[in-house]
Amino acid sequence: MTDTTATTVDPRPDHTGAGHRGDTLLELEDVHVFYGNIEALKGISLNVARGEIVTLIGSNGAGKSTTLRAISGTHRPRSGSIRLAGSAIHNLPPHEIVSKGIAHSPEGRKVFSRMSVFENLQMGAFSRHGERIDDDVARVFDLFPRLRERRSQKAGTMSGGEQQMLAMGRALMARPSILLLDEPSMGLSPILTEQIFKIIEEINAQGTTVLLVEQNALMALNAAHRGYVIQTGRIILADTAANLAANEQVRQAYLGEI
Amino acid sequence: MPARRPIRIDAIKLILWTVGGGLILLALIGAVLTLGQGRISPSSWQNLVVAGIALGSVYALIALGYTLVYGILFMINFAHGEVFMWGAFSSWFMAAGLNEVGFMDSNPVFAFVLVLATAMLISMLVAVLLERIAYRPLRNAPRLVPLITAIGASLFLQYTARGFFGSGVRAFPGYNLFEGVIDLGFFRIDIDDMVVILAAIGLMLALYFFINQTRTGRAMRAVSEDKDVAAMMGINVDRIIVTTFAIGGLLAGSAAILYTLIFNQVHFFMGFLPGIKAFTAAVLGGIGNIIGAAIGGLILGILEQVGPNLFLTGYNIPSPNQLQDVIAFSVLVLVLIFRPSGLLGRKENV
Amino acid sequence: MTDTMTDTAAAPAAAEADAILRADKVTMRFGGLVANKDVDFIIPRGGIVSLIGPNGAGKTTFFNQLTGMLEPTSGDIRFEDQSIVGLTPHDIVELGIARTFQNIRLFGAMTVIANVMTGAHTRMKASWWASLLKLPAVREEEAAIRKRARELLRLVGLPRRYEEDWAKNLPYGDQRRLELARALASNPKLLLLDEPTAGMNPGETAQMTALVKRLRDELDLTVLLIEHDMKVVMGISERITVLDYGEVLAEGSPEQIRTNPRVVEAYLGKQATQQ
Amino acid sequence: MQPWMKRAAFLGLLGGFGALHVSLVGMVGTFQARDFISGIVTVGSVLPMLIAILVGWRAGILQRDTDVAPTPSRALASGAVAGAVVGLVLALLCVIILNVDVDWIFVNARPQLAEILLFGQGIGVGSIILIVGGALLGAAGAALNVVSGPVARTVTIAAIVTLLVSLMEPFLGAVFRNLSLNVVDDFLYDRGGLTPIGFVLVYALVAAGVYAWATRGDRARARVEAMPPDRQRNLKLGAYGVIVVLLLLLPLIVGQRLSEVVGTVGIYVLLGLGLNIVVGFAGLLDLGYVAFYAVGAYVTAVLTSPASPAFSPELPFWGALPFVIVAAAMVGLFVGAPVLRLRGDYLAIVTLGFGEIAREIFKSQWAQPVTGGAQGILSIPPPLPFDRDPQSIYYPILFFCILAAIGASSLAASRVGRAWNAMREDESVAEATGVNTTYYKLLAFGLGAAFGCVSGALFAAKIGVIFADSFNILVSINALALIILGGMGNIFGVVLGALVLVGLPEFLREFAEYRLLIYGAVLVIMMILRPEGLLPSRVRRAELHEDEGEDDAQYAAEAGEETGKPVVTT
Repeated sequence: MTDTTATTVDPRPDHTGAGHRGDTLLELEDVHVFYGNIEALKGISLNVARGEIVTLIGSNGAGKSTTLRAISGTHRPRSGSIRLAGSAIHNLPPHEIVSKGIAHSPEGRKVFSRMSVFENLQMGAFSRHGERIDDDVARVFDLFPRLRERRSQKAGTMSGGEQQMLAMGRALMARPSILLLDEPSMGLSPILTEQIFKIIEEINAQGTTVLLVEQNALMALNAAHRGYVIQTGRIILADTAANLAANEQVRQAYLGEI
Repeated sequence: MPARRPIRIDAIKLILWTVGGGLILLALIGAVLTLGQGRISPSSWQNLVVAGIALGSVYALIALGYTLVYGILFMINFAHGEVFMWGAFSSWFMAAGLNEVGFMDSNPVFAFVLVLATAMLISMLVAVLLERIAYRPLRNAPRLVPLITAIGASLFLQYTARGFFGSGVRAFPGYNLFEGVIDLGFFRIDIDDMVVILAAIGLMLALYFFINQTRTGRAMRAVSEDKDVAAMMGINVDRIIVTTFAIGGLLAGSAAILYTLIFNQVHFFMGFLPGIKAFTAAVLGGIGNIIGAAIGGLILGILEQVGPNLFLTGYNIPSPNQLQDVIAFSVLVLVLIFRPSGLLGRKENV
Repeated sequence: MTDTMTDTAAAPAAAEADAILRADKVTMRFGGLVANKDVDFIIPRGGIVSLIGPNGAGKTTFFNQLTGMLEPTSGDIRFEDQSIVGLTPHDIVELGIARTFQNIRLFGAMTVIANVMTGAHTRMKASWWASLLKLPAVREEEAAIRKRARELLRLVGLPRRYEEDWAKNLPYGDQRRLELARALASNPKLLLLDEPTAGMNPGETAQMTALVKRLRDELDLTVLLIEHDMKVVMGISERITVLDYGEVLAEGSPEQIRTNPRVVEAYLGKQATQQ
Repeated sequence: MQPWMKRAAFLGLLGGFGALHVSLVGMVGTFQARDFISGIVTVGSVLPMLIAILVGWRAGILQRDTDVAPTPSRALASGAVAGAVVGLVLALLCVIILNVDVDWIFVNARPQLAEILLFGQGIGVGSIILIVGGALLGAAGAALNVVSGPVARTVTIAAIVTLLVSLMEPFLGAVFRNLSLNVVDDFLYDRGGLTPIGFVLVYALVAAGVYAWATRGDRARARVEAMPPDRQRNLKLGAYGVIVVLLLLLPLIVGQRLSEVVGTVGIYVLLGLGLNIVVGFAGLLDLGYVAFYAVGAYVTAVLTSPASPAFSPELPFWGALPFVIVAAAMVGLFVGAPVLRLRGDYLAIVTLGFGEIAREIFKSQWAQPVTGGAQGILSIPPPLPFDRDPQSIYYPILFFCILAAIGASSLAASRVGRAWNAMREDESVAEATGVNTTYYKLLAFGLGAAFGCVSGALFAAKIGVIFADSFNILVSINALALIILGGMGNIFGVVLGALVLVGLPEFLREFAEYRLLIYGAVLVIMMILRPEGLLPSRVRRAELHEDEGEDDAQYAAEAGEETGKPVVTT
């Protein structure tokens, strides 16, 4: 395996002033991921600065979810490097990556349906051995008051929107420095989607960096500081969210304006 | 306007219910006939029931191994019966060795603990190796692949034992510790049967506590729901799976010792039938459900001991005990016809 | 419930006259959970009708009752004036209802052409013993079905070179097309599409929408679709039914739905109406 | 220590455990009786040698798990280390055996074993031979990675074939003698193995053939493919013709005693073809297939044997056959109906239960008036009105095998086969595309049962005596193992599987004791390395190489090369 430890700077023009909040927190460099013989990511490089919301948009099959899975270690990249706050994490198993401060809220919510809301939140804090978690539970309940009402309900019996809230709350329980959100609006009504995005911005305002994958490019670009456009496993555009939303080609391809 | 719709009859269902209902009816008539003949004395019935409970406790402990693994990997660990057999075999050597040096007589309690520990340890080791070598590479394979692997592993373990230890039956040196009978006048029970039953209950309670009250237990439940997401929560999925196999092995090892308390012998083929029956017990109780496995084991044990005499004697069938496995397997088929998810199983597409 | 009645009453009487499918007070319970409650639903012959609503509103449950995968707890579903409640899925395919799946479910390890030919299963007659003996009639039928399968592949726009590839190796968009071809192979009168544009970009979505319209016209189909993408729904449907918490919230033309205050409040949100 | 050496030592240790296993399980001792090359190497000592070579080969593949540059010398050294460790482990075993009394635990751990392992030398010299020899063999194994691909392939295949030729001495020797080619027999074989000259000759011939095919095979294949279609078909028909003629003459070629074995193989081919319909085509894992086999055998026995207690007058074999088939259909439905709604693994266990129920009932005292109970049924007449002659029973078996093979292959390519495949892929989608899955499951069980019953009938008629205990679960496992080894869903695979798993052990009596051990290992190794079998059908290969689970299949779809046209161009 080739070990690329060189500290080359991403050549793409993504440090475009306005969006850049702080030092680089997460950095992907030339990441290649394969499913069997199919190359799903063909050299993805991107970075996320502390305090940002960065979104990854693209059509289905472009490799958005795969990128998140590579970061959280649930699908190991074949080559390339992923660094969190400067230290390489691409060779770590997923459970160690979580304890380094990356929480992944997966596509399709995937709450533990046979466990109660509270137990789900407990699982979210699994990586924090034996610490007290009451404060964090209270914080999640403040963000999602609906969950407080349903504290001991089995997660599987809740509606799609509530499950999405639980999935996000569960990820927050790990006290992540960066939160990976995969399609939080999937299957939700337009009205609930708006609510979820408000909460994402609130989470970010409270100090959590967010890497957001979305089909709903319009909402995502509204919420994010910066964005990357990914297509067939490659990043083809990187810019501030505002610039992307104004980009003619992006408007045609992902915002559905013809 | 209330909607009306034609009633449709599913021919297959009809046949199944007729056959199933017919079998149950036959069993009931047989029972009535048997009891009417009164050839079997009440105390024999009582002995049969106690023996059934003891045997059932052993089945229950093995069944827990199936249920735990199934709950997490959704695979039937067909080789679990062999895990049990290896525990029994290894403990025979420990017991024989201790017996040879006279330790068995001089310090029977400690000897028993040593023998038990050997069985549990070896069974655990076999279970863990099985997972590591045969099953882990197939974690994501289509469903039938691990089952076929398990069948292969089962044969391999069986015939390895045969090659290593020979094909003969070895009689287990008895423990003087558990000889004797408790007689309450109206109720008599052999001490070894009682040890079997109490030990099984204790182990099951410990397991129940472990699954529901400990951090590792909670992680096991999370892994059983979704391995990927469990990993995202920071759970080391591989370690949890190995732990599950290890616990299953420990229980199978202890079951092996309890089994030898009842039958006093070891043999390379001894894992096959108890394994299948314990699996039946797990299905009967609802696979994936721990209390279900316990209840299923008890029911099966009692049915096996009492069933042939109760259902078949009335029809004057010669040597009804030859058919005890037929009864056990018929129960499996009946359960799957009428209640595919078992007695306590969660509704699942079986 | 009374509110919905008024909405339904607004539906044009003409549609009632020639309905290919009619659901009458369909209710589905899973234990204590009510997935569908008294759903009344009509699909006019030759129309394109959409069913929308948030996840968990009971759309897929309703769909599964139309295709026989679930049997309603109460109520009746009539297809061309014949009750299909209690029929097995394959009976229903034989009557002329075919479907696709939300998360593409092809026979992955079968070839593309075999997938389509399997779709034509109910339109073939060869019995097992005739197949065993490879009677001439069986060979003729095979050849005819193969030819028809090729036509269907062309119709949905799959290139000929895919024919002998494994279905699972096709690109995502083409898998959706293949699923459509497989459904069409049973010569359906009513085609049920479960989120046919899920996971497609706007360009592909537009192609798919056009294809559905074209198929409807060329093959005399009636189409029912479940969709999330409001653009698709509004663009393609002649009638829309909104489900929420298992009940019909509203029913009407796209324009009526867009402006229905209850739908806006519960589902669309204000932003959507402003667009 | 360098990391690659650690890794080599670890692999050597694993190999050492393998070598310990074959020694303690008794294979080394048993196979000592057979020569591989007469007077030089016995089969028993070849086993640990093979392990050393294998481990050396694996250790020689450096780049797969380490960052070390794969230089030839390093690969060889790595192989040598691994091989030496294997030798070391065996040497330790010998030390223990010779000094401690362990044969009350491991029955084979006797001084004789140490003597074999140490090549008859003392512990000192023997240990050195073991370790140095292990290192040499390991290095030889590693060398396979160093030389070019075709050469490595030639060397390996020639070695395997030569070993097989040697092992098949009882078969090939008998053939030569039967054809009055005693000269060849004497030249090639001696004391149950190859003569040294024979060894060199066979090895050289096979190696030359393999090398020629490796270097020029593509051209030959291209030439066939370039032919016009009708000539290709003629060629194919010609090949089939030669096979059929060979099959017809087989009993005459192999002689009386071996025809018996060929017949057994044929019965298992039939059994495999039937089980292949149920498992390979329809995807229903049936572990109680022996029940059909037993029913076929018992119906035949009861109807035809004068010794059967229940039924007289006796029918001839062919008169009983229709009843066998009717019974088959009924039993197929009886087993099929309850398991219709069961998912794969539950189905497996329930069918296994059925198999056991059948055996226990046939054996019980209760059924004795019909089945003879534990005494079984004797004097079942042969199908053809001659003596019970293995050469004549061969022909009915061949007849049914060919019939079954043709039937199965035409079903596979029809509407019925597609429906089965679809059902195996995704039952509920198959139902939603119009396949009556209930019907097709029952059909699979019914046809599978018919094949199994006919096979059982032939079995009964072939050996003339049946006992309930011959119908145990191992028959089901046998049949399953052979279709898995051959390649599920493939008809030639079934034949190959039967030849290897049923035929080989028959020629190799020493194997008999270890047959099931080897089956177990074969099943596990096949499932891990090559789940589609030796000769896979196209469909099965695709299906079993879904190495990512369902979830990932979806993500894999994401990775589809040309997902959509480029929507944005940079």
